[in-house]
Order: sequence, then C-alpha cells, then structure tokens
Amino acid sequence: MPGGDPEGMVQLLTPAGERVEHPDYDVALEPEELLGLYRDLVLVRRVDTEANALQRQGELGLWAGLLGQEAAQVGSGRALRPQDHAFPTYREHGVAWCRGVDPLGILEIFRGTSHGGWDPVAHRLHPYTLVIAAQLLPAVGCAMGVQRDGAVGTGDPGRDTAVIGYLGDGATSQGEASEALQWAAVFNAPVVIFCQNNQWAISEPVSVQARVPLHRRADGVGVPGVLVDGNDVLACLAVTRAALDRARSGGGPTFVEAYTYRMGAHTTSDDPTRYRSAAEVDVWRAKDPIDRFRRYLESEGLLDEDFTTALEAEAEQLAEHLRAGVRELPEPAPLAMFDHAYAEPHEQVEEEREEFAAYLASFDAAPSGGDPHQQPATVAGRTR
Amino acid sequence: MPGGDPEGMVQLLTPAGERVEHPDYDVALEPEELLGLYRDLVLVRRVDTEANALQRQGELGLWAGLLGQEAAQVGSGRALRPQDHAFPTYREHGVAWCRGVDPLGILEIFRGTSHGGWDPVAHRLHPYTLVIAAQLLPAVGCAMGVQRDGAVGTGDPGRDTAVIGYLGDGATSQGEASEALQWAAVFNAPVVIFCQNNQWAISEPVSVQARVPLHRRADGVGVPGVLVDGNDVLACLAVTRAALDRARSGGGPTFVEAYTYRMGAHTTSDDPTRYRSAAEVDVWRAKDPIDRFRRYLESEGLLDEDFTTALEAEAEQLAEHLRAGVRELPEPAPLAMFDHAYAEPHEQVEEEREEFAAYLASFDAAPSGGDPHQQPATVAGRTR
Amino acid sequence: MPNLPLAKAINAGLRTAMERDPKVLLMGEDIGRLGGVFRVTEGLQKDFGEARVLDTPLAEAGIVGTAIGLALRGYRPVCEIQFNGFVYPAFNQIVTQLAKLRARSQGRLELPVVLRIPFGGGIGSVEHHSESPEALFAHVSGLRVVTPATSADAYWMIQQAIASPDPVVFFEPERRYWDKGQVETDATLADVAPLHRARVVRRGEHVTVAAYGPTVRLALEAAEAAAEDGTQLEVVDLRTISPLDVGTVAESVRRTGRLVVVHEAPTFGGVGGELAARITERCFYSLEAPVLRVGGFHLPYPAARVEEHYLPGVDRVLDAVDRSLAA
Amino acid sequence: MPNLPLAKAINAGLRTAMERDPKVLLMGEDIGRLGGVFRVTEGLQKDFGEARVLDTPLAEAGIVGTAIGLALRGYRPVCEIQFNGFVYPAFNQIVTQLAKLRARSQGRLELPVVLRIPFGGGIGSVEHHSESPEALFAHVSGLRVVTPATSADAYWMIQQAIASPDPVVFFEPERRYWDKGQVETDATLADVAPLHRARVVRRGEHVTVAAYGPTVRLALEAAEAAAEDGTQLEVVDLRTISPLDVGTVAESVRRTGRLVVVHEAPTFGGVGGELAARITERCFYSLEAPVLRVGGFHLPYPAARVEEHYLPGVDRVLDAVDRSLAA
Ligand SMILES: Cc1ncc(C[n+]2csc(CCOP(=O)(O)OP(=O)(O)O)c2C)c(N)n1
Ligand SMILES: Cc1ncc(C[n+]2csc(CCOP(=O)(O)OP(=O)(O)O)c2C)c(N)n1
Ligand SMILES: [Mg+2]
Ligand SMILES: [Mg+2]
Repeated sequence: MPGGDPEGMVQLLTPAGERVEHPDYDVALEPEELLGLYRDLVLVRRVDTEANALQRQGELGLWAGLLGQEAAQVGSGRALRPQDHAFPTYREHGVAWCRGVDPLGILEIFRGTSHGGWDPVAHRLHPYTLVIAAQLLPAVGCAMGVQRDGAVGTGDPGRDTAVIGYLGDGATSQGEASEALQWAAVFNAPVVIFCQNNQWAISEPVSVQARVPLHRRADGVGVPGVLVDGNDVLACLAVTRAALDRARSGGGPTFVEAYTYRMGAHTTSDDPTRYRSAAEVDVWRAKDPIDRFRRYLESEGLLDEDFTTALEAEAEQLAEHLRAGVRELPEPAPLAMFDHAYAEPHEQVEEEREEFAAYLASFDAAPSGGDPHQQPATVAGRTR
Repeated sequence: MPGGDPEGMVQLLTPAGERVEHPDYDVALEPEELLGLYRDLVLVRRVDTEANALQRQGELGLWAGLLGQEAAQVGSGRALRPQDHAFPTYREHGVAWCRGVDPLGILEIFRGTSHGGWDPVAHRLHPYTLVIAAQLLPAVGCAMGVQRDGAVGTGDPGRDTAVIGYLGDGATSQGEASEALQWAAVFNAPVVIFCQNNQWAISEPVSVQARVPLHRRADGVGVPGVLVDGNDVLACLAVTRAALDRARSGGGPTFVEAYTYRMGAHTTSDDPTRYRSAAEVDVWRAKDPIDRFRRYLESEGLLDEDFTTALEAEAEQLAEHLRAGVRELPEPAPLAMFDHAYAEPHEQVEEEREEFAAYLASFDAAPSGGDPHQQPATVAGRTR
Repeated sequence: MPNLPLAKAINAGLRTAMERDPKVLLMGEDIGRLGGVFRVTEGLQKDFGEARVLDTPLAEAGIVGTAIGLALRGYRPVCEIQFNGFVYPAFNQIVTQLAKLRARSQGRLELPVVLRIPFGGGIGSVEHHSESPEALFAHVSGLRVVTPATSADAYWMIQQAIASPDPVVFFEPERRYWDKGQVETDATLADVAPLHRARVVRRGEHVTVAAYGPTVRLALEAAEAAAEDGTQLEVVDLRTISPLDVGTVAESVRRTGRLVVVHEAPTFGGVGGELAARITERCFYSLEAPVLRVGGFHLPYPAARVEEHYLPGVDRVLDAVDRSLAA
Repeated sequence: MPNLPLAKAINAGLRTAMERDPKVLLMGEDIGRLGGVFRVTEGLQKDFGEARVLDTPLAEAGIVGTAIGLALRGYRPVCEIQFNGFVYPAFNQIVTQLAKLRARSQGRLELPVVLRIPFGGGIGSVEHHSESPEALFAHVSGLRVVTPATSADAYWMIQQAIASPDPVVFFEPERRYWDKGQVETDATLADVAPLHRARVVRRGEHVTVAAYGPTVRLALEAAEAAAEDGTQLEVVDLRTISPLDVGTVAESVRRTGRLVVVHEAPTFGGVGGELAARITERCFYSLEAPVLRVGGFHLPYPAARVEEHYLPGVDRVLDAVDRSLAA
C-alpha cells in the first residue's frame, strides 16, 4: 500500500526528523558534512523547480522531475568516491549533481539540443538512459572491467572502485534487470543496483509490477537485498556506503530498494491526477526528505540563519544560472549530427553529409526562383 | 556440486528404490498406474535409444537425448489432464509421449523434414521451441487466457485447466524466464514453470548460471518454489500434480526445480568428454530413474515376467515403428514451404511461389541445352 | 460522418472491434486508467473492464510473449508498444515466435496478434520516441506491416488488422495523431479498401511520389508546392509495407516514368530501397530516371532541435523531384 | 603461409589479437572449455585464462550488455552469439545501446565491441541455426557489418574488426567454416585490404555478380559453369555490408552493364535491394538490364531437407544471369 512504511526498512531519521538507531547501519558525520548534504538536497530541488518553470515557459520540451526523491539520490550519490562509476536512468539529477555535472548539461536533453551535455568519462556518470533498465547490464559489465583491472579489494581507498546502477520500480519488470542482478551475482561484480521505488511507473502503481517487495528479488539470485527509507538521506547514505564498501572490498553486489515517492508528475507531459489521489500525495508530503532533514539539523542546532541565507542565495544564483544558461545553450548545427555516429568514416554517412551540405548550401546560394518552401509545423512537447 | 543431493529436495523413492515419506507430498497409485508409469519410462528411453541409433545411421541429422531425465518428464507429463496445455523445450520427448504424440512426429524435426510433426492444438503440446526460454511467456499468456475463459477454480475436474512450461537450468538465465515468472505471479496465472536442472547447459555447469539453487528464484517474485528429485518419478508426479491442482483451483503459479542429470550428450553433435568427468556420470548412473523405480516395483512384487516380457515386446515394436517410419517420413515438397508463412496470401510470397514453381518446371520441361547444374554439396549434421 | 483526429479514430476502431468480438483484448503500459500516453485507448478500460484492457508490467517481451499465449487460447490481443524505440526488448518474441509459429506448426496455429507502434518524428521529443523501425519488421516473414496516414484509414485499418489471422505490426504516425479527418463509420469491413492495397491519393503526370504514414501529408504538401511551378506529382499512399503493393506503384510509374520514395526511416536499408529495386525491375523500360529516395540519414535519431533537418521535409522532396526531372 | 579452414583462421586471428592487446576479451556460451560449438575459440581459454575467455550465463542480452560495460572500462570484448537465430534477446542492447552510445555521448564514449555471429544455411541444421539476419543490422546506424568469405579474409578481418573503435557485427559463413584457404600471416594489419572495401574476385565482361559470405563461393561456381557456355561473369565479394562499398560494384557494372546480387537472406527487404537501388542510381545510363536479385524467399527458414530449394544455388544464379542477359 503506497504510504504505509514497509517492514524491515532501514531508517536513521524519522519523518519528524528524529535520529534513530539501526542495528546494522549508521553514519557518523561532521557538522559540515551534514550541512553539505542539506545543501545538496536544497539545491537539487531548486534545479527541479527551475526546470519545471522553464518547461512551462517553453524553454524545455519536457522535464522529468525528481521532487520527493532528493534524499535517495543525494544519499546514494554522496556515497560514491571519485573513482566510482554511476549509471543513471533519466531522473537522477541529484546523482548527476553529486558527480559534479552542471545541471545545464541535463537541460540540454530536455531542451532537445543534445542527448546529454556532460562528459561521461570525466564525471564517471554514464549518459542518461531512456530505455528502462538498459543501463544495468552495462553497469555490471563495467564492474567486471573494474575487477579485471585489479581495482577491487586492494585496500587502497583511492583505488578500490565500485559501480552503481540505478533503476525505477517499473524497470524491475524488464528481463534485463533480472539478468543484470544475476550476472552481478555469478561474477561477484563490484556493483550496487539501486532501485528507487517511487511507487509509480507513470500511471501504474508498483503492485502492477510485483506481488512482493522489490528487494526480495535479490534473494532469488543470492544477492543481499536491502530496503531503505528513500526519504531519509542519512539512511540512504549509510546503506549505499556500506554496499559500495562491500563491493570495493571484493564482497560482491548488493541490491538496494529505496522506498520513496514521486511527488510530482512522471514528466511535464503527465497528469497524475488521472490515476492517483491527492490524499496519497498528502501522506507522502508528510514524509518529505528535506523537511525531515531540516528538522533534524535544527534540533541539533546546526542550521543558523547565516547558513540558510547563504544557501538561499546560492540556490537563487543556481536558478539564475539555469535560466540564463538554458537560453544560451547552443543550437545544434545541422551538420553536426553527422559527426558522432561512427568514430571512423562510414561511406554512406559521409556521402549523406556531403549531399546534405550541398543541399543546405543551395539555399545560401539563393538560386533564382526562390526561397525554400516552409517546413510543416511540428507539434512539440506533446509526449514524453 | 553436481552429484550431491541438495537440501530440501522432495523425494518419495530413494536411489535404492526404497519408498520414503514426505510431510507435504504423497501419491497413492493403483498397481496398474504404477506399471503404467514404468511402461512410460521404459518406452521413452527406448525412443531415445532408437533415435540415437538412427542418428548414427544417418537417418537423423541430429538428436537431443533425454537419457536420465525420463522420470522428470513422465512424472510431470502424467500429472497433466487432457485439457491442460504443455509448452516444451526441444528435449521433452517424454512429455510429448504423455501427450499422446507419436515419436515419429518428433523425429521429423531431427530428420529435417519439418519443424514439428504433431498437431499442437489436438495434443495441447506446443511446438518444440529451440530459442531457450522463449516458450515461457507464451505459456503464461495461455494461462491468462485460461483465466479469462473462466476455466479455473470452478471445481469441475474436467474443466479446470492449467498450463505447464518447461525449461532447462541454462535457460533460467534468460531475462524472459524471469519475466515469465513475474507475470505469472502478478496475474496469479494457472501455470507451473517446470525446470529440469540437468546440471549442464551444453558444456556449462549450472554454477555458471547461478550462485544459489535455481528454485530460490521463485521466492524473489513471491511464487512458491519446490525442489524435487527429478530422478524420482513418484516425487515428480506428486509435486507436479499438487502444483497443477493449485493452479487449476485458482491458487496461482508454482516453480518446480527437478534435480536431475543429462546422462548423454547435449545432442549427438556434442562430445561431453570435453567438459565433464566419467566419475561424475557414474555418480548419477547410480541414481538412474528407471533402475530405482524397477527396484521399488520389484520390492512391491508388482513386476512379473509376463509384464516385462510384454513390455519388452512393445518396446521392440515401438523401435521398429520408428526405424521403419523414419525412412518413410515424406520428404517435404519444395513448394510446400510457401504454404504456411501466412494464413492469407502475401503478395511477395505468392509472387515468389509462382516464380519458383516456374523455375522448377523449367527443369521438368528439359529445355534443349542441358541439365540443371549440380547443387554444391552441403555439410550436413555438423552442428546442433 | 464524424471528423476525428487520427488518434481518436484508432480509439473508435478499437472500440468497434471490441464490441464486435469479445475475444479482442488490449494490453500495454499505461493503456488502462491513463488511456495511453497518446490517449489512444482512452475510456476503453472503463467500458470494457480490466480483464480486456490490461495495464501490464513494464516488459515488452512480456507483453508480446503473453499475447502470443493468449492468441493460442483464442484471444485477439492488441498490444501497445509505448514508443517505437521501446519495441526491442520484445524483438525476440516477435521475430522468433510471433512471426514463425504458424509456419513452424505447418499452419496449425493461428496468431491474430496486433502490435500497435507509434512511430516517426516531428513532435520534438527525446531519444527513442521518434524512430521509424518499420524496415526491421518488413524483412521478417510471418509479419504483416501496415501504417495509416489518415483518420479514415486509421479507423478501418486497425479493425482489419485485428480481423487478420496473421500477426500485424500497425505503425501509427505520431505527428499525425492530432490531424483530423472524416471517417465513414457506417461502412462495413468488407466494403472498405483492402488492408494490403496502396492508394493513389493525388493524380499527376510528371513524377510519382510514394509515401506512407507520416510522409503522405508531406508528399501532398510537396505536390501542392510543385503544382505552383507547374509540376504535377502523383502521390501514392503505400498503406502497406509488408506485403508491398508494388503493382499500384508500378502502374503509376509506367505513366509518369519517374519515382521518388519518401519515408522518415533512414534511407540506407530502408523500405524505399526495396521498392526502388522492385519498381526498377518491373518498369525498367518505362523509367526516365532512376528511382530516388528521400529519407532519414544513416544516423541515430538526433536531438529534437535538429530533427527538422534529419527528417525529409517538403524541400528535400522537391529537390528529389527536380533531380528526377533533370535526369 | 598456412592453409587453414575458415574457422581455424578466425581462431588464429583471435589469438593474434589477444596476444597483441591484453584488453581483448572473448565472451560467449560454451566458448571456453568447449571451444565453442564450431570450435572457433578452441584452445584460447586454456592459453589466455578464464578472465579473458569467459563462459557466460545463457543470456545474449547479458553478453552484449556487459560487453558494453567492459568496453566503457577500456576492454575490447569479442562476443560470440552461438547461432544467428539466437541474437534477438540481445537486440535491445545492440540497437539502443551499443549502436547509439557514441552518438548519444557526442563521441565521448568509444565502443570497440565485436559481435561474432555464425550465419547462413546449407549445413542441414534445425530451426534458428541457418538464418541470415544481416539486413537487420545494416539498417542500424552506429554498427558496422562485415563478413569474410575466405580464410585469409577471416584471419585479417576479425583482427580489423577488433581494432575498430566502432562496434562491428562480424558474420561468419557457417557452411564455409571447413573450407580451406591460404592465409598470409606475415603481413601486418596496415598492409592488408581495408575492412570496408569490396573486392573483385573474378574478372568477366558480361555480367557482374555481387555476393558476400557464403554466396561468394557459389558465385564463383556459377562463374565456372557460365564460362563453359561462354558467359564471363565478374564476381565481386562485397566483404562489407555496412558501409556498403558501392563504388567497387559500380565500377564493375559500368563495364558489364548488368548486375545480379546473391545472398541467402530473404530478398524482400534484404541487402540486395539497397545495393540495387544505389547501383541503379549511380549507373542508370550504363545498365542494360535491371539489377536482379537471387536470395532466400520471404519465408521462415525451412526444414533442413528443403533448404537446398530455399537457398540460392548455382542454377538460380545462372537463371538470373540468363534473364539479365536476355533483358
Ligand atoms: C523499454 C521501455 N519501455 C517503455 C518505456 C516508456 N517509459 C518511460 S518511463 C516509464 C515508467 C518507468 O517507471 P519506473 O521504472 O518506476 O521509473 P520512474 O519513472 O518512476 O522513475 C515508461 C513506461 C521506456 N522508457 N522504456
Ligand atoms: C536464446 C538461445 N541461446 C542459445 C541457444 C543455443 N543452445 C541450445 S541448447 C543450449 C543449452 C541449454 O541448456 P539448458 O537450458 O540447461 O537445457 P538442456 O539442453 O540442458 O536441456 C544452448 C546454449 C539457444 N537455443 N537459444
Ligand atoms: Mg517509479
Ligand atoms: Mg541443462
């Protein structure tokens, strides 16, 4: 039942912001680390708010929001070390943030100027993958590469490497998701499969995907499955960190189910009022990941006005960066699309490039007899 | 470890033929039913022996043997009612036997005269599927159809219907196998997924596919998983019957792992000495499904000489039927291949049929100037 | 005779088919409560219930695989693949099972399954939402492949596809979903044009332009523009891709002597090459110019802001017409 | 200069590539201990270890998907798909990930993955073992598709494929695995013919016959037979399907004026249509006859005892040659 807390869920912070103990998981963070997490949460939510606004203003064709999932993403994202690799879906803006990606690079996708505006090698953040679950086998393969490089179990914290692959609750139904788990198990790959169960796959509740809690899938292939409160940034950090440490030390894969909620629409093309109740959303609003963490920080006396004012200013600056930046994202040059399908020339592509270049040039040359006929209007932004 | 008995395996007959009790499973069979099972076991093994011989004589291009798996197939096959549907792999000759299929229909496939020589509607035995695991989602869909027909849970034993889908240990690694299990769970479909873990997928031991026992996969999606001694025909019958009854009554799906062994080669193209030891095969020979059942029947005083002599004669007759029949299997007429790709005419197929018919006729017409040039020799039977 | 957007015409066609035959089922992701991301199945779950309009787990192999099983049990499943680029997880079931089971069983099994796939670009969408993979299905024997270009065809062709005893891949042109057209709903399935016939939708004497799905309107727009310069294009809406109605195109080409084929799919290995080869074989002595093709480039579908350059537009069609006339 | 069967030539090529570059890995079903069902990888696990020659779980999506990840981490995986008909579970990874990741990342990611697929018929095998699905891969941008016809090409082309920074689908002609041929192993990769060039393997003035993989020997046999009747066929071994080396064929057709394309894949939607369309476009005024195609029929691959009728044989090639000459 969406809303009720499931059994056995790791929690370190209650929705009221009370710090609780867990027998297996803990995090001991310095005040500045705690404030750092808070900053991440606030800023990634601000990215989301701003992107939604930009979509409404027509600057983006589409936006897939993360509202409500900030803790799962920041908690897991901050558990990564620089040398680790992350394989996101299309919604991990918070993870991208933790990997040092300028959110403008993400906006490129949703504005339609590119399929992804960051360097996946430099950031060790794979391109967003829209085909659900398709990033997981590559994540496992990458982890198998890490193994072959001897970058597991050396004890050197700067060397030992893990991989994290993200997926949604709906994506667990894809056969490839099962294969990924199984390959991870069979090869004992240093990988964490991190599932954000946000209760919905567009209009389908998680009960359409499975009859039992998702993390149980891991048992079936002999991989530890952990259920964590996805709205609790400390629990997400603790659980993911433990899973990554296990992977890096050669202990093998872990499946994490972060129990959370998609507070907004699936994307800006979606209308969630068609399939779910306001009451359900209210239940989850009371578990908001940022509210609870703020209450905790307040109760610890860590949030002072200087900090919140500075953070507010930083968020405003970030928003302005996006507003200004999105309009300045370079429009793709028509001929640029020919550049990257292949590393080495491909006869047909080169021929098409030349023909198309000549065709485009024929308009510049403005031959007698006229302008190019108009393109039919496109109906932009109607779909996800 | 291939050879050792795994924990929790349902067994009603020890390898020595001793009848043992199990808290959850039992079968009470009349003497003629027991003898019927024995007859099945002996005859399907005879089919296998004969088919291997026919392959060596060049009458078949290939043969995929069932030696060692007779009990799993006859036990599960005899648990089916006439109205049930079975979806086999390419090795379920014993199941086909239980569905009333003339083994010659199977030989057609391995002789290369057709892709399957039985009526899948009349026998409720789906065509053999060579793409591993690909028959399972159709099996689940068929079960969903049964549900929609209201042929589940009526209490009428002639009406309530179940579906059984077979797969091998290797096939459990396919994403589609996982999807089938999951759909069965989500839709509570009246289906039994029956896995013959014969320890090998061609040259790969089951440890390449999974790190934990295969039946545990079912737990992951909330389906009961049962491990049964696949060399014990009574246990296979009892477990499958219970699972099918559960399905027919509306109780939902079950996953059965029948723990058995492929005593022969993967197919006649395979050479198992390249990848496994004679000692391993010996361990399993001691658990032979027919030997143990014969010992049991003998200890019960059920096997008399009249019966065994008659059975021997019947087996000999069956062998003769195959030997004679295989040579008489009609060679496919060249133009017949155009008949069944589509139910209704397809312009390109019809055009090709006509052109090819005219082309063939041109040889009959023996135009002046010569015979058709010879076809290049084909290298038959080198692959599986 | 209602005036319906193409998406609503399919909806109406599905409704009629479901009313006529209780064995018709709809399956797919988000097709029930939501009515599909394009709202093509809107209202159908409400009216026909969850047993006949199934929201499925997110697994395309599962959708097609279970549809096969349902068909074997006597149902006529209509599967929605949410977007073109998401059909590949089902490719194994489609190619090795759905397409081949009839032949494999020597005609004893019947597979009346319809796969509805929204396809084509021009809607400013993200990756995998705007592709045109029809050639991959046309090459697979056992499948039929069709695509409507108008609301009337959409209404009738979906019903014909459902009535077909063979599996049919039904490509729906995304950017025409909102185009309106008159639909004669009073006819019967037997009255209307057969599923596997192309149709001449505009007469002209100079160059034949063959198109299908989303490019039919484009071809007609090109014909309008060309007419202003005195060039009369004959436009053929292919409607069916497998089988391909070569005869209707050949008949036209014998008159015009020239053919331009237009589709959004990449030209390289696309349906246009097959049509060009067949027409050249049949009309070798009538052709005044080689068959020319206008299509997508041999590139992954690009980002939305450049798709207008990737997709054939009116100008590229006219350019090909000019080249054909100049040959 | 050893005389090697084609399968052994690939084995030798793999060995050389693995010796040269420690990042080269082999992955597949039964490729380790068993050496593959065709023994192409025989002995390699023994010599290079289990970390470099992996027996994988039976999941083709898994093989290709993890190969992608390994490539991202700097490896050069060579995946064996056991038989042509079993590639479809991997189709999603191939089409949506392997082929597109470079473009999606604007060239920042490199995917040097090779998929080895035994293809074609004529070996008397069961379903799914004898198909020729190359057209499905050729239509997918981002992939390269090649096929050797001889031992020498097999040895060098597999090494070139492995050296390619792009994903390469490497089709191996099953029924030529046992054909022997001289292999010049002393040359270097830079010396030998480029991967993406066709080759004229027999000179002739009357009709050009283009073939690839298993049909090259067939075309040569047809040329022998035709020569007895005084007809000189020029045989082109295409070698590369994507890209297609149209120039080499066009150069030949400009001399002969006639072209017959031969492949085992179904003609409808096959590679021959694409070549026919391009050659007709380039050589319109040189062609004396329409390009003719000889291929499989638009049918699921039939049972073994009828495959000789399904497959193009010498007679069907000669029949097409006659029709071309008669046009
Ligand atoms: C293979 C595939 N099928 C369908 C889709 C269309 N689609 C996009 S997102 C989505 C829902 C995914 O739900 P979930 O995995 O729970 O992730 P969430 O969007 O909730 O983060 C669907 C069906 C897709 N992207 N890929
Ligand atoms: C999708 C697919 N990949 C590969 C093959 C080739 N192949 C045929 S049988 C087999 C082994 C199957 O092993 P298992 O599932 O254990 O069944 P068994 O043969 O042992 O009965 C393989 C790899 C196939 N048939 N289908
Ligand atoms: Mg979700
Ligand atoms: Mg096995």
